[in-house]
Amino acid sequence: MFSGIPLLPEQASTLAADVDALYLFIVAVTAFFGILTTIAVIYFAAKYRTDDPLKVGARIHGSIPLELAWSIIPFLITIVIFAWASSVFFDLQRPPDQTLEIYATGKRWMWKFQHLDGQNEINELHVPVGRAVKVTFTSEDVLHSMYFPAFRVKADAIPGRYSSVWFSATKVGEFHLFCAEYCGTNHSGMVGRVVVMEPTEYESWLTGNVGGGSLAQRGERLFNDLACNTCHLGDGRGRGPSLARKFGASERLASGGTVPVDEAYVRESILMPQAKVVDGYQPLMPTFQGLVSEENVLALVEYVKSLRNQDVAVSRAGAPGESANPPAPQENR
Amino acid sequence: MTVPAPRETYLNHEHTVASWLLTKDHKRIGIMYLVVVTMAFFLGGLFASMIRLELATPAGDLVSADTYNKMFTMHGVAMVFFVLIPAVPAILGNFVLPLMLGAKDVAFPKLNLLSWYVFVIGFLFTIYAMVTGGVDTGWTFYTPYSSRASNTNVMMTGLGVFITGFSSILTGLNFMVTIHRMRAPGLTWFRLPLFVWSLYSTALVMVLGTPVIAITVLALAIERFLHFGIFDPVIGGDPVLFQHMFWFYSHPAVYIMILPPMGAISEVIATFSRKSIFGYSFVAFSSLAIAVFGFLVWAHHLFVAGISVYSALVFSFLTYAVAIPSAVKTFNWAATMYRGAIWLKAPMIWAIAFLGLFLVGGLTGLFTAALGVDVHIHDTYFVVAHFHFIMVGGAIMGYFAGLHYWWPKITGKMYSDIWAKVAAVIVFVGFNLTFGPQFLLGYLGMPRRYHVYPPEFQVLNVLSSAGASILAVGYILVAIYLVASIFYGEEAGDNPWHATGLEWTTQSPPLPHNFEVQPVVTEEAYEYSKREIKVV
Amino acid sequence: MAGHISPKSTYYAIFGALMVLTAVTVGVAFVNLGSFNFPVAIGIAITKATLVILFFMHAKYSSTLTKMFVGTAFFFLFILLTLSLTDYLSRGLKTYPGGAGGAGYGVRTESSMETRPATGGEGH
Amino acid sequence: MSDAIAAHAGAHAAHTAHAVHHPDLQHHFDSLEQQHEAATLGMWLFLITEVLFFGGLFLAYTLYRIWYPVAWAEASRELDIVLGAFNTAVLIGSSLTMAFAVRAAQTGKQRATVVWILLTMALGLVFLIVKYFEYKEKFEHHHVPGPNFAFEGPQAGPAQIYFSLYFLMTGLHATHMIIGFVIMAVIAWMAHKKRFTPEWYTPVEISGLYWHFVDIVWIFLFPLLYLVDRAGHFA
Repeated sequence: MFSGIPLLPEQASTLAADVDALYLFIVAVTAFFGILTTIAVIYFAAKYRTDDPLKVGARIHGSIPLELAWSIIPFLITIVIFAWASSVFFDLQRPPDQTLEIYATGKRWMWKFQHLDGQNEINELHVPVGRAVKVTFTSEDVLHSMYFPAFRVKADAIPGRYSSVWFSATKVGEFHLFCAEYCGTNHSGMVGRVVVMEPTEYESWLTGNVGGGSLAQRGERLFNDLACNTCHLGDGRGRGPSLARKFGASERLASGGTVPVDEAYVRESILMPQAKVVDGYQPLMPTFQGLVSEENVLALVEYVKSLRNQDVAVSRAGAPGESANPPAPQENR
Repeated sequence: MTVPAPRETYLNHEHTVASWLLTKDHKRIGIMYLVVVTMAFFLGGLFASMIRLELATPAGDLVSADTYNKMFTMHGVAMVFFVLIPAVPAILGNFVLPLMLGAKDVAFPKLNLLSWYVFVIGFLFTIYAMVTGGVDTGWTFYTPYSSRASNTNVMMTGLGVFITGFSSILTGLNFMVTIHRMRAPGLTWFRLPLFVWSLYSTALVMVLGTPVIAITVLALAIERFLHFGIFDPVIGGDPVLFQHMFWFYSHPAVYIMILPPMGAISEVIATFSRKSIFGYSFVAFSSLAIAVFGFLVWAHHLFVAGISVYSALVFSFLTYAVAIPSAVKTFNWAATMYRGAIWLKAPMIWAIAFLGLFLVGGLTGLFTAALGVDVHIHDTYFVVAHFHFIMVGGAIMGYFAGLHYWWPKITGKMYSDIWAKVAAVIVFVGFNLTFGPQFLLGYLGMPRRYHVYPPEFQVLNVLSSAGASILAVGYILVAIYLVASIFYGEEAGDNPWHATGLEWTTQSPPLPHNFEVQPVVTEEAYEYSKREIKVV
Repeated sequence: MAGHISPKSTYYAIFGALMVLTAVTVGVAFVNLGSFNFPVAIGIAITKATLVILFFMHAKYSSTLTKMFVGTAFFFLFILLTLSLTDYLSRGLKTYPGGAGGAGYGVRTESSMETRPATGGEGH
Repeated sequence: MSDAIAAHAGAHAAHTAHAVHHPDLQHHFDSLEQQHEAATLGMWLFLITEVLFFGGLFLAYTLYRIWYPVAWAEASRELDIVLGAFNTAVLIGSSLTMAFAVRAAQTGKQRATVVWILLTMALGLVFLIVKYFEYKEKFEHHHVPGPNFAFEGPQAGPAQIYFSLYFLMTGLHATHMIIGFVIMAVIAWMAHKKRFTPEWYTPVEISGLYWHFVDIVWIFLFPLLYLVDRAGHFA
């Protein structure tokens, strides 16, 4: 019965083995000190045991060298653990330059994933094996936490902010997806699976599940439906700044200073447009807070992102869907 | 021959209910805390049993998801705020601190009584919140769930915690002034028993930390009730700020829970090894160091909560720094036993059990402080197991060691030594079986606060639930023989353990005003080797 | 019973200093010092508080222990503020080539931080 | 503190003070000296907790001020700087009268003690009345956070955080003022009954510590809330 219990969860990402190696190192260190101390206590208790309550112990008050030794040696060992653990942490936090981008939103009690090509999934995520995947996500209501035990990654989903996890799966198969931050009644039901597929299968899965164009195209439709395109003209002569070639660059602000144009800034500009107005423009844009869901914000963000390599964009009002744009890049950076 | 008149003690010099409820005697107040805390302990234990029963099967078949969420929340609230924090300081500390100092009472006896009433009022608020629908936010009250989403009694529970906080503050304040100003002649700082040092450190944390949780919970209550927005992301607030403020208290609160039991363990180990504590000043200062460093590490609860990676590095490093004083204490306890004359009475057995469990709890802290590993184990059963080893394996075992040690002083009666040892072994075994498997569960990836879970985790969960039932038997056994000792126990005598320390120089149970004559201290603590011990 | 009795003149002098400092802090608030308005206002407030603690509250004549307690309070307040700000002030910093979106990246922190010092030159 | 006061209330009046068997000496203390030291130390410790109590709000304040300088500037301008400065002066004045009250108690001038405490209370009352009118104005302008909150312009969200902090901080401060007012009333009554002597005036002294602390909190709140960006740097 017990032989069936694994001691480590499945290792299914490039970093899982690193985390496990560190884990086993700490197991070894703590086991050594734990067993050493336990043996000492049991040995002393047995050896110096007496039933005579009037006997007294030896007159020992302490030893400075010993105190120093068992302060400094454990400290040095913890420094080793700290350094190693921090390096693993940085690997977990720092995605490689080329990642497959996926967006997600958490809401009670489901995870909704959006692929760049327009596929949507709920509580299920299909990814190719052997490729770095970065999931960028936020929450629509309360705190959640996206957790893939097999990949050893986890990050809280926080309303109002973007978080991300990245991993590169090494094994084809199905693995758990959990919500790790308590979020109310059905917290333990906010689970799903990540399906890791061979690249070819993944491609066919992608083509078999296309619905309504790519994420960037959906963003473009929204861009037009919300009449963003009436001001954000492609040539920069509109009432709002052109969005072409903006993403990834930095923007001068009317209040002085600059801001890097990233997911967070685009999101903020949609929901709190007057927070950081671009230099040379009037604060005319209305807020879209409450009008656009987090998923649609992500679509708009992806659309703005897709414009980064274009010379002229976004001037064809009234042409939703039938895009002359090159397909949105699937890979980010 | 005439029957000698019974001695006057703090227990028998007055008998009315009012003489208890209006008492200013620190000893009676300690007993009154004992009563309330024991009630809270069995209440929290009841919730824990429900949780473990539910988790015996992967499906959510015993209680509904909402009920389960309320169970673990109320288990946490009852245990943290009404058992772990007051257990050793308010019960044992109140009782023995003035005795150890050779004082007639604490510095502010009326304030001490007020603290108890404040504590009880806070407890009643919380009980009221529990019986009128309960609360389901988790004891951590994270926003925005607690401020916006939950439709349970968050306000009432928050108020209960807020009020109880003041009890803690006032107790801490009282202890600090008492230790500064009420020491017997000759009782210098470095002659103080280590329990006093640990109480002083605890009091420092209570005084400095508790107001921050008070304002945090107050802000939460106002945000929920009046729709103010301080943590509300909709208007630009930061939910993580709540976590910062919450843990600024709640992490040091762990040291409120564990420092006093550590002090009690120092007393027990020194007494039953018949030796000075090894490295007295290191143990004493490690208490202070833990109290101070404990304030610098709170954000290690937030490593995956969206704090900056640089901040995470700083807090991880500081967390390792706070691990050292705890390690120093443990090594010193072990070294104290070397070449001692070890008398294995029940309190010593509890203390050795404490050492074993605290060791595991402390060492597994190295995993959770390691950034790379914490990302994986954060909010899983690994963390649950870790802090139960500290809080139950450490704090509660230390509390029991201290309670068994001072029980004859408190009641004047001796409990059954053999049953106490049996209970210690049962609790030790049951505890390991309950929480040992949870480390494995956590590393395998089972998140905490899950009502239903994937079936592959069932075997370990069943083991854990089985352990919990053994644990429950152990605790009930303790309650039985301790209560029985009050009625049937032998007279304990003034100094049944042949211990040093001023509390053992007065009678058992002590006089209403503690000492017949003002004691004067002329030697260091735990001078067994020098001392002609009074044989009773 | 012991206890320092200050002459009335001391109290009047401290009161005068506090009133002057109040006037100064109001006055200086209307002078554009860029990012320095906040530190200056806080500096004056700390000075005023120190005067009250030392003279009105007799901390100057109190035991070392009392002085240590006062120091402790402000030390831990300092810890609360600064260690929390290690998070908030470094959240926006780019930490990896992947750019925004890693754990610890705040939506609002960065740009507002950058705005603040940068505006220094061109206040309206 | 309440201990000392209550203990005193229980004891009979002390016309003939004597250091050894002073009626105000509680049984568990050896001397009035020890009792006095314990009481003042206790009060200082209580004030430490108060520092950290307000400290949590200062943290929130600092964070959001860094994040939202413009909202802070705009929202702060809604406050009346004249009233704020006036109240600051009033409160500093009450600290002065409180210091004189303690001094009068130290030197055994019972009547002067009463007068100075009554003056302190009067100034405290003036402060609270001004505060009331400030709050009233905020209610009328819908600047109280919650469903009815209204604020012109794009900074409405962060401005609501500002006003949440404004009401929390000043509300807690005012609560402390009211508690202080009640304490002062008790102390004035005790002084009127000639309960204090140069040997024993602990309640006056520790109530004074509390009152000065409340003053200090305001000394910080005034620049933090009223003087954010009067120079028009951000807007």
